[in-house]
Amino acid sequence: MQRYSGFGLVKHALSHHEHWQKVWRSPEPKKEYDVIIVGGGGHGLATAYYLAKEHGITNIAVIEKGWLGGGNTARNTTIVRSNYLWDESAALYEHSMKLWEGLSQDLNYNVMFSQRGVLNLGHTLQDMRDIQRRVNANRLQGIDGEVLDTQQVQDLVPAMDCSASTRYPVLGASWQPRGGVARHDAVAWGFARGADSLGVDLIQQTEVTGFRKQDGAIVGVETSRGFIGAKRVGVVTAGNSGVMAEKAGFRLPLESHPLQALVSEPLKPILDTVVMSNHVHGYVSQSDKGDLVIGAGIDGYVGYGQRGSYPTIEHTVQAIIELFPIFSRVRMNRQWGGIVDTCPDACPIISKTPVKGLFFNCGWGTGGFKATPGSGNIFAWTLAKGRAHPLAEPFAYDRFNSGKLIDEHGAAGVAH
Amino acid sequence: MSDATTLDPQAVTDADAATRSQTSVIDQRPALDVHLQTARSPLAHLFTARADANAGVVLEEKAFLGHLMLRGDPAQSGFAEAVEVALGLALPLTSSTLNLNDAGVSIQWLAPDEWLIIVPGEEAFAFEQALHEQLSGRYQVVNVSGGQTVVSLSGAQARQVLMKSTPTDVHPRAFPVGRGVPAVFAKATLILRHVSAKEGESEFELVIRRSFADYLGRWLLDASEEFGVCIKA
Amino acid sequence: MTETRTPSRRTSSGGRINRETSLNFTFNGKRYQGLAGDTLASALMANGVDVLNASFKYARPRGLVAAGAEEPNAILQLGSTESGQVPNVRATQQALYDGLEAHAVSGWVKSQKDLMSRFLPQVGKLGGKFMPPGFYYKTFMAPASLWMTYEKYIRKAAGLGRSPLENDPDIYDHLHQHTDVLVIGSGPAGLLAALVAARSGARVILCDEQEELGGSLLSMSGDCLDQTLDGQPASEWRDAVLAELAACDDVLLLPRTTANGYHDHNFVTLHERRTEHQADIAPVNSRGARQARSRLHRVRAHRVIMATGAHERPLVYSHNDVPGNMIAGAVTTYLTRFGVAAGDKLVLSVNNDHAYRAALAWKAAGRDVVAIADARSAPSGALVEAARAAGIRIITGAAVIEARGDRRVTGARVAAIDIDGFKVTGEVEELVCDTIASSGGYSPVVHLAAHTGARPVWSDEVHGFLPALGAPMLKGFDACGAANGSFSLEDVLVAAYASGVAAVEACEYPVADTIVPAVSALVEAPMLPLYQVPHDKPTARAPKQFVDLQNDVTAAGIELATREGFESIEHVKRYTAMGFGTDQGKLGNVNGMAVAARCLGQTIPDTGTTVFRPNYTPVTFGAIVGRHCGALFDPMRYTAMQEWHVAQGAKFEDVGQWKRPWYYPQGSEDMHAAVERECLAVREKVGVLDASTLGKIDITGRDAREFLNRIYTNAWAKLAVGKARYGLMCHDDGMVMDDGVTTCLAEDHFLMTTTTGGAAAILEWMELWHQTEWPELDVQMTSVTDHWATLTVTGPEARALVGELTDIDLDRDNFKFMEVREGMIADIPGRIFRISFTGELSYELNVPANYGQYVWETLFAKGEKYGLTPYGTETMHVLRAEKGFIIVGQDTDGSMTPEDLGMQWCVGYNKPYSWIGKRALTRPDTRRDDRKQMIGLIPRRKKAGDERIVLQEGAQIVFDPDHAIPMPMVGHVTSSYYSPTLGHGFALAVVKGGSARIGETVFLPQADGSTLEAEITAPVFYDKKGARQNV
Amino acid sequence: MMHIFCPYCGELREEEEFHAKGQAHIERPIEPEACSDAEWGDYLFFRNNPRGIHHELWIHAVGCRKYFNITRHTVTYEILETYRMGEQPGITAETLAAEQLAQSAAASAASSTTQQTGDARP
Repeated sequence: MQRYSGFGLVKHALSHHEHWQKVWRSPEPKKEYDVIIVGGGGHGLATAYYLAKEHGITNIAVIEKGWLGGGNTARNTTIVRSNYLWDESAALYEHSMKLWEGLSQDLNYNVMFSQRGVLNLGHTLQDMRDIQRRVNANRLQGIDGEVLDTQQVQDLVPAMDCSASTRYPVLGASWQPRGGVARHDAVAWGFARGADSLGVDLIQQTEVTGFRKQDGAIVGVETSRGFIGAKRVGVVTAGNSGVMAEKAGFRLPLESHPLQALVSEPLKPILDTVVMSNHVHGYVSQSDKGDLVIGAGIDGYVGYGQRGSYPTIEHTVQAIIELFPIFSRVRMNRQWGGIVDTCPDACPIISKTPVKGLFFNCGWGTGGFKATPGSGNIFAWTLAKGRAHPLAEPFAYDRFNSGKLIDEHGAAGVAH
Repeated sequence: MSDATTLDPQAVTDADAATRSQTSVIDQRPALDVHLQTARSPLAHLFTARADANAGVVLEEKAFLGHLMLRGDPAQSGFAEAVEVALGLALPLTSSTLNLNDAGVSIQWLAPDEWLIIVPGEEAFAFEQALHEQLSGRYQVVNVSGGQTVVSLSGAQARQVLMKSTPTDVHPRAFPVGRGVPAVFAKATLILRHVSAKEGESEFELVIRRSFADYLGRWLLDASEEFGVCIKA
Repeated sequence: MTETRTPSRRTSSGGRINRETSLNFTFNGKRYQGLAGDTLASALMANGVDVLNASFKYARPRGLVAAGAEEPNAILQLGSTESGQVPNVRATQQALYDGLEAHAVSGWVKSQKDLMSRFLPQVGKLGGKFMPPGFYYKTFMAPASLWMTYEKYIRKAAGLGRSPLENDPDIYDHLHQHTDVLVIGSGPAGLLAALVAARSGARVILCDEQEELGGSLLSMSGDCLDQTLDGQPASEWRDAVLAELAACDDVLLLPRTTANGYHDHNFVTLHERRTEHQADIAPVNSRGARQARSRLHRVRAHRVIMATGAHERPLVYSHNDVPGNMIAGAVTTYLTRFGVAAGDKLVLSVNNDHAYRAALAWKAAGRDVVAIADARSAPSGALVEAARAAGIRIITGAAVIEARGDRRVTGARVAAIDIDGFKVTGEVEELVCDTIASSGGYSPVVHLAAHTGARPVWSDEVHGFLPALGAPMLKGFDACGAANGSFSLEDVLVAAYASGVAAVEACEYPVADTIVPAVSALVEAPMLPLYQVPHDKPTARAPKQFVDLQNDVTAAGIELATREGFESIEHVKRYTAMGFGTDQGKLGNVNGMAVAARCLGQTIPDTGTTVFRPNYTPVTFGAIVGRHCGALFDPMRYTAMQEWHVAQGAKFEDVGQWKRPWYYPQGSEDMHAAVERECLAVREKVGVLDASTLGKIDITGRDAREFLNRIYTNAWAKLAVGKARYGLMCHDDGMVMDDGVTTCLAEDHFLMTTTTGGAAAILEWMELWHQTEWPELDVQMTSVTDHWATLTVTGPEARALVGELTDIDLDRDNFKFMEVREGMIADIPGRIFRISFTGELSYELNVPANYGQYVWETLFAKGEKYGLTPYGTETMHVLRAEKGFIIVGQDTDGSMTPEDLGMQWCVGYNKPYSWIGKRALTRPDTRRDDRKQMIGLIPRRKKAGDERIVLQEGAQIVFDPDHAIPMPMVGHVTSSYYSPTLGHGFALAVVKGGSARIGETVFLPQADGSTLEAEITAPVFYDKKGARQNV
Repeated sequence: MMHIFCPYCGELREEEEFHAKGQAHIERPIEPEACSDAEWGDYLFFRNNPRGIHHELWIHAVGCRKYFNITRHTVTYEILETYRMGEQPGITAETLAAEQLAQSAAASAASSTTQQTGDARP
């Protein structure tokens, strides 16, 4: 792998950038792999990377029906945090957070992870109880966090209206300083480049159309380019997980919904942290390019159209203007939608399935981006060992039969 | 949810008609003098009289009317007839229609099994009793007079105010006199009815829930501001 | 005084400007004058202002390129006051008004001193040689700890304009529109389609983003090359059509209105700029009332006709970004519409006939056309002949390969080129000029048609993308004119007529007689596809050839991206940022795809398609919000007693949309003092709570009782008439969702109460079960939440006080606990429920809400001698917690079963019907012994003053406080208060296996590192036998 | 932003008047106690999640407050039909596939399958 550095960049500039290597190969698929990852988004690519790097399994293919990182990885609002309520999810996201903290150096690819802090605002007494509960839990889980009062919030975000005269005044917030944002495309590309350099075959524009089983165990996948054999298969297809499960012959407790987001035109720096409000329902940060990146709500119907309903956008913009009335004259540049696979308890499924050797990693709902490295890391472990990583154990899909849900709806609210 | 099929209403009716279901009905209107001295309408604090001869919008709260919710299955034999006898008005069976008369009585289709009846306030109990007397089988009559108020919206710009507020199509071709629907209105909901059109000028009635009255009243005043507002008190 | 400067660029005549009315404006603090009818762009051009910005990444000077929505460079900050600031205004779409103040937005220029001196001293000078695409991904990685510092400077350099720092003084609104036919674009296509629809009696909306309706007809030069319609000059035909449309009742004409988003099922958002052309801040209307600065029309259309025209593509050649490089059509528009020439000496570089108009108009304005470089070897056609006839030099088979100049074009390098071989074939000729106009063909404006996911389709005939008409996401959607690839006026009108007729027929109106106007002939020869012009050096070494001007994306950058393996066009776009600017790649996307296709050795359609998202052009948040902001952001729901609460100085708590009195401070009391006083008043004398917000549902029918049996966890079969009972509701997963008291008013008549927040959801929930699973049950439900005002009178003196108001016999034996009576209350008919949420003797008075405030006031008139005290939700919470009564949503969180709450007494295990939630209680996880269970906690007191310890709500509970982090948590505090009655703090909490641990000590680690201790108790702290409510 | 035909009001109304309520035709087991934990879990949580034709339960919340069913395409968002509680869909993935087969067999011109009744005109 060609290493990246400032020095290298200068060298290439002097030769008119004519000698940069390909960041990844475009290989022909082999007949068989030890592991096939279905889905070349951030999670799938991270899984392949960690399988190769940490488990020494390099005979791996990542099969992607479109282009790498083209699904939710390319469509989210890039927020990273780990201040979840329940031990199981907090441990999962904190595992991911720790990986984020060294990711650029590990990948030799700057994913622009900006630990500018994440505020979750409270607007009602119950919001504040929930915030206290979550921050108290986080501290005992070993996750950074504190509860801020209105004035402390105002000091962090001067642009926000923290006065008592708003419809739902800001009563306080939780504050996770280590949270922040990252450059979403770079995460996919960094993992792809890393995986490729370890020998992983990244096979784009190839659709998995079915799963071949023998005696209840997986033996490979049918694709638009023919059958490819595999000893183990990991499916990491986010919004399409339900469709993949159907092809494999079972159902999952998932629904795929539209989740929308929007950006303003680029502005000079005005917002230095990530601001999330469950109650008025909006969240916003400012990208390095200057756009306000704003997450909208989830639509109530199943939708694979990568678009949602307009009133959802309206409600979100109203929420942003309620919080930041000074943005009234700022313009919305673009809106888009992703397809999020949501579980009834707002937690993922990282699990074996009724088919031996076939594993699913899905159900991340609105929270997938921040989990990318952690999800890939523990799913790689799970695929390598053929059993759930300890952190993945609580996230088996049969929890929906036993009732052992990890209900993040209550406290995480806008679980982004 | 499930595919449970609707029961044959006729079968239900015959069995039900034998015994009348037992409900508690009370006259909820105090004596007239008490009413006059004590009642406070949901918009009394907001809709104080405002004169403007050139106003494009005219607002008036029609307070203290009798509001009755009627539920029942019109396929039950005698149901429609019973309602007509009790009210002196035909039960609208077509969706989103409103029947009204000069005696200040109206009945509006809200759902295949639900109607809004508005009557003069002091007559609410009489009508409620009449309905109970006439109806049998599966039905419900509930007095909700305290929970609702009516705002009359008229003036040359009335339709513009509605267009600012509701995604319901209020063009005369789509919303003629005699039509009424529940509607999304600003961030609340209400029941919108087109009650008359004289010399091309329409009067709409907005049936508003009490707790939303302040919000909707402020919304209406704000939406009307550019046209000039006259408030009849 | 205004600094005057002769506008040398202004032509002597022509255009749609008013030469009599001059308007003052400033740019970067310098004063200028323009004319009424100018855009800010045309006025700047007329004043010879060439450089409007420095580019985003490379800090290169940039000027006007286009005349419309596609302009990438002329993005300015407007506003003469702080609150009137408008960031990122496209000068080409901003009408000039008197007093307008504009500034460049370039961030780099201002901040480059910071960045340059620290990191990259040579970046600016070398024009970004060290900033290829992917630059950030490859650098700034070491040391890791410095990234946040690097980022600070990167952020400073980015961004266009700035947000205002003061609140917007303007208002915005929405209009909900419904129409038969929405026509977007008012050029010849839009006008004719609208006319056909209007004459047929359809409801029609015609909108156009420009200041005036007419589209391309506005840029007709008025000379012999203009085509006539039915023998009329185009402008006269336009005027006649518009006059006819304006006279129709059901036709709405909306100039200055952009269709920004096309959504499912023909829902379209139109953004109408109502006063932006007049001032920074909207002037008042003729009534002196405030009017909306802009308005968003939310249109539901039966048919949509997209007649949005086409955007001209520039050619991609070296230094094509130097001010003075423009697209040919813009040069024409500035001349014919605004009477401004972009310069004096023009070189035109084209691959089609249509663009020749620029040279002809230039010449007609008395300016010098140096040459036309036409990539075609043998151009022909009427316009070409006209140019020849005018003596203009035409260099065939050639193109401008490079512009000369720094802050303004000073010359053009022209050479013969071989398009297929992608090389320069002849000698390079240096031409002296100050303006280079180029045209690489026309891209239909298909954006709206792509918003619902119908991907545009490449046409080899049009050399552009066409809307995917017929796609399922485009039902009822049509396109005509240039937007659908028809470029000649004859074709446009024929297509527009057909679209109009199809729309009318779809709306089932009889089609009115309209004939397609006859058009005078004008023959144009076919274009020759050309996107990136070859240079005498290879792309990587040639001077920069810009594809996306706003984001500084070059052909070399795209080439590099493909070299690095970014082969999907989506990867190319994301890696280079092409098309991600505020112009969304209107000028550059097709050219960029062509460059990528060339590098990858494939065709444009093989390379991908181009996806567009709303908005077509950016829309202010204010317009999207409309009036849903400030005091109207969200409804505030009030009870009938609101005016009294406000008059008494109550503090309010938000509960859902309700404003509920939280506490009533007296004098300088803080909340704690007020709540202690209110609590003691209730325990010792009598208090009153406004409980009107509780949900109330009137339930009747012969099966009402059975229905309650199925919906509630507990049994209802034996509840006698006149009796009330507490009930608990679960989801079918066994988790508690709501609770309340339901009363049997008659054998088939119940009044249910729900939580304040749950009211609407519970009614919908019950309707769900009734409508879908149990339609056979004879039960009817109607909400009466707003109908009844509810006054909870509670405390030892409650009977005496209420007795003064009512004729109902309150005798303890005649009117027992958990019973209801009907009667008069302060002369108002109503009901009294003897139920208690405080543990004290309580009467809940229900009266019709119109009389609520009167009864409340009467209560106070009689209540003084009893020490009647109003109390709010905070006191209510303390009192109920002392009794161990839960609040759903505070003490439960969606993971608590009735058993977890210790409410087995409220579970009908033996009811015949398997009620909602029952089955789930026997799942393995809900049967666990170590589930979190509701218990009480009393803080351990170790010293004087510790009785004031109040555990924090949300505090986590552990068994072993010395355990290392992560420390196992076994529960948390859900409700916690100081009890003035008990004289110490107490709490409700959930603890794993807690009900078997009564008396044990648990620990609560605090944020400051200390640890509190508490004893687990039963969750009832006061009057454990419940004697007081039964007195 | 969908335009939805309410089969009870008999009219097309704006999506803002409706709420989606998940998959249609889920029957609560008649004897819950006889269900295994897996069967109960399946009833509670496991859902069809098709990329294509889906039968959904909606409520006309700001309107007649009736629950009803929609057959909708989850990619194009086309509403193929709406029908009342207790009724079965007339269009399913299977009928559409059969129709397509028949159409291609007959090699006839494609005709629209949309049957969202009512006139969309305002």
